[in-house]
Amino acid sequence: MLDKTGIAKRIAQELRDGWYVNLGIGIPTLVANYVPDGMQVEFQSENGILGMGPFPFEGDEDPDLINAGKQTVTLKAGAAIFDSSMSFAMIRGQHIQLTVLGAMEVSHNGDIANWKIPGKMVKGMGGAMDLVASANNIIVAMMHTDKAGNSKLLPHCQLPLTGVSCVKKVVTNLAVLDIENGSFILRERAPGVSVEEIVKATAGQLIVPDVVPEMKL
Amino acid sequence: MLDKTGIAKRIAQELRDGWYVNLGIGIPTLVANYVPDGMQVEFQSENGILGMGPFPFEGDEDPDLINAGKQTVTLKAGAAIFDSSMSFAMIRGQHIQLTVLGAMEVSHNGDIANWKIPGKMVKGMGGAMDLVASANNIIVAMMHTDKAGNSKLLPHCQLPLTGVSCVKKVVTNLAVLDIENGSFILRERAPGVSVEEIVKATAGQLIVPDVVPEMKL
Amino acid sequence: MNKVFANADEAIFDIPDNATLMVGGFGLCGIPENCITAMVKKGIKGLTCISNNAGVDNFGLGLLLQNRQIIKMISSYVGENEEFERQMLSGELEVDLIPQGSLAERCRAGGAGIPAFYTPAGYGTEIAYGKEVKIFNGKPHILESALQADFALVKAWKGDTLGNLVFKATARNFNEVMAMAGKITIVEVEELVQPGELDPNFIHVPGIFVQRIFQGVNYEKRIEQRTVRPNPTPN
Amino acid sequence: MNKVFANADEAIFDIPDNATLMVGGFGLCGIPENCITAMVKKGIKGLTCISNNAGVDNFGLGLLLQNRQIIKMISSYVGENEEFERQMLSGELEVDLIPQGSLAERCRAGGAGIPAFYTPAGYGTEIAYGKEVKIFNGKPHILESALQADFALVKAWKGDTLGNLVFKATARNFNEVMAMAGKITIVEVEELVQPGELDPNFIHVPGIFVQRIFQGVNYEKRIEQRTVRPNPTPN
Repeated sequence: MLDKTGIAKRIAQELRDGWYVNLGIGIPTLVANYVPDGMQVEFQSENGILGMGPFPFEGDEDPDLINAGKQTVTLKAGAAIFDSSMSFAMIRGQHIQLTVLGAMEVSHNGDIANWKIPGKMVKGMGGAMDLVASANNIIVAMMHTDKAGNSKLLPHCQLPLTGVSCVKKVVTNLAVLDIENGSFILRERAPGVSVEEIVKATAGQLIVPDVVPEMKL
Repeated sequence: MLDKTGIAKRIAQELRDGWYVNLGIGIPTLVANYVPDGMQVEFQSENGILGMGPFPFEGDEDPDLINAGKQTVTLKAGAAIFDSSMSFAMIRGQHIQLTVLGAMEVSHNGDIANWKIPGKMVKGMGGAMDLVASANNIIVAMMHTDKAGNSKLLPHCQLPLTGVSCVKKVVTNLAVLDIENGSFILRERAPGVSVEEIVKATAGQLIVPDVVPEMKL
Repeated sequence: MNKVFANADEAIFDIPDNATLMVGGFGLCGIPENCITAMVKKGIKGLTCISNNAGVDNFGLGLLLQNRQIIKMISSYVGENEEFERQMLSGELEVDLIPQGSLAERCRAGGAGIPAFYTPAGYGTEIAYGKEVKIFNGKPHILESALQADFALVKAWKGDTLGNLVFKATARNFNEVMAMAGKITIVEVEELVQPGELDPNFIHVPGIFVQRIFQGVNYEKRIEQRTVRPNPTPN
Repeated sequence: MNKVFANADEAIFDIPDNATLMVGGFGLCGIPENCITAMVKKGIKGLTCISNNAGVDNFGLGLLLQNRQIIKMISSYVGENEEFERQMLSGELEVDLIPQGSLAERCRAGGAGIPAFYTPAGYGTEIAYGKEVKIFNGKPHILESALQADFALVKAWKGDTLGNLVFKATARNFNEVMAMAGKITIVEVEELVQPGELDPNFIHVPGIFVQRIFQGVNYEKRIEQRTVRPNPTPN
């Protein structure tokens, strides 16, 4: 079974040289720590950065330079700053090759719910609806089940949707799954996790190929 | 009767301090030479200048700095450069207080035709359609009649339209006319021009008030 | 025409009760601190605020919320604010949540004379209720309308007396489009300069969009999430 | 990933016959001179060019027109070109004229994932034929669609190897939105620099929109209308 770091490491294997990538808050943010050596990947932050660097050294924080999670960050050489409308022009215009974000629920036709729980305080969707509606290549990073053990991979999302038919791949603590033609397709097992465990933890339609390799990290 | 310079001088009297103004090619361009002393007026050129200055001194021409008429120009202190989409954001968004342009025909309901003569080479509308559709305050600068003596102030435009119900004021070699409720209203006579001459040269509906002063230049 | 005002109190002199305001900033980054303080002091009530976020409990728009001066927020994300949560759940505060990209584009559209545009964001979600849907390239899009405001409150880094503005780093965010969309745009800058001091090639907001400008004072620039790495050369 | 190419010939290597191109520039100002020369040399035919203007007889896009490489122009103003006029009147060349602001906004929309938007420009004229009309604030607007191109040919002043661009003065014009709207955007710059040499606060086009970049040579920068005033200090 993977921890959050493991999920991020596995997702980092999906990166390709020259890609522009938007990482959501939480597990997705960790992906930036595992870019393969020698690969050039630029991270976009939807508040207006392309070429986001690591956190600043202590004492170098600049209140005018934050990421979409409101954290102080730095710029890499060759970074660009832009306003919010230009930022979402990039996103909506499909100039970003990979979007990684968290979710509360994903359905087997690729619907995603990650912004609102009825009856609880609603904080807002931020940029999530623009990201999921626009991106061609969306990977969801999340735990396979909630704290009560209920599957988060469902036939239909129960929570209010963030976007429809948009998620292409899900990486959880248990597995890597693609979404194709209204089904989850089990591609890889996390180390030490059996196909049976994954089947049991998946409520949506799941196709299990003859061979399901264990993932390599 | 006014010459082109006179028309430009009369239109310059319509300028107000702090206004942003777009001047079309031809007579309108001359208006920039007659800004009243002490008045601050900024000229916009739709290829991407706010704060356009006079022509450069000989030898100072910069091929990268031209106006919408493709003429070499200069920038005033405090000028701003921007791209074409921002330029028309200003125009369409009604941030410009006055637009002055030429016309082939104007109708008494404020329609304007100035871009196309059927059967002749069509050069294109450039920014004229955006300007006339967007501006709240459009003054047309033109001769009252064509070379054959036919009125250019008509009941209906005969040529393909550039915009509908948009012209508010016309300044010609003979007169200043407002357009209100489907009529030209004669406001001023050019020096030495009689009301009768203007009535004769105007084919559209014309309202002549009891008193029509001669314009002061 | 003079656009320069002495300070925030004078620049906001005519913002009435029940006005609709755009307020620049992302989180606490690039917010018009001086204007917010002046509005708290003046006690203007019944405000509708269009702003990506709503500040924190005791800073940014949170100050106006504490004072019950805001009746409606139009935002994309309003976390990190307990007083906001209390007023929202009790029904005192009306909240309209908008996808962040649609919020930015709707402001730009308001400034650019585009009354409406199609976007894929929010299709198939509750955001699309009651909105026109049209399919382009096989993909459904919803029609979103432009946003404008009676006043836009904007924070820039430098500005000249004609209203030309430049921003620093991510303090730019929504300030640019909101400057375009305000009927009266009031800008506070860290440094007010003379015409000619800013490079005309690198103006973020041309002065035509700015009606009032003043040099702000005492910027706190509070950081919401201070994240650092250890310094490689220990003292 | 390397975006840097040695010269125009290499950068345009895969532009096929019958491609749709966006070509930056306003008049002869800010046009991609090197790319145009390379296309003439390569003899690519059947081109559809989206460009505000069509050059003059022996410069700019006029060179491609002389060579009969263009079958369709999408522009706002095409005067100052006799060969253009001849081909248009004889029916050899198809011409689609678009209001300049709609052209700029349609390119931006193409780059920004906005498939369509409403504008007042052209309502009541032949430009509106067959287009949806909708009334906003009592004023009729027409629905205009986004423009994209297989390739965008862009001229910038400086660019870095990641594709970040800055423009000089009014050579900026349509280059910015066309860089956004090209599926493959090819940029020629007067000066190619390393990442970090351009100020991140003042990038006109972020590198994400640029697929290829090269340093151009031998810029002629022909002036269409040389207008000057007499020098105040005679020699």
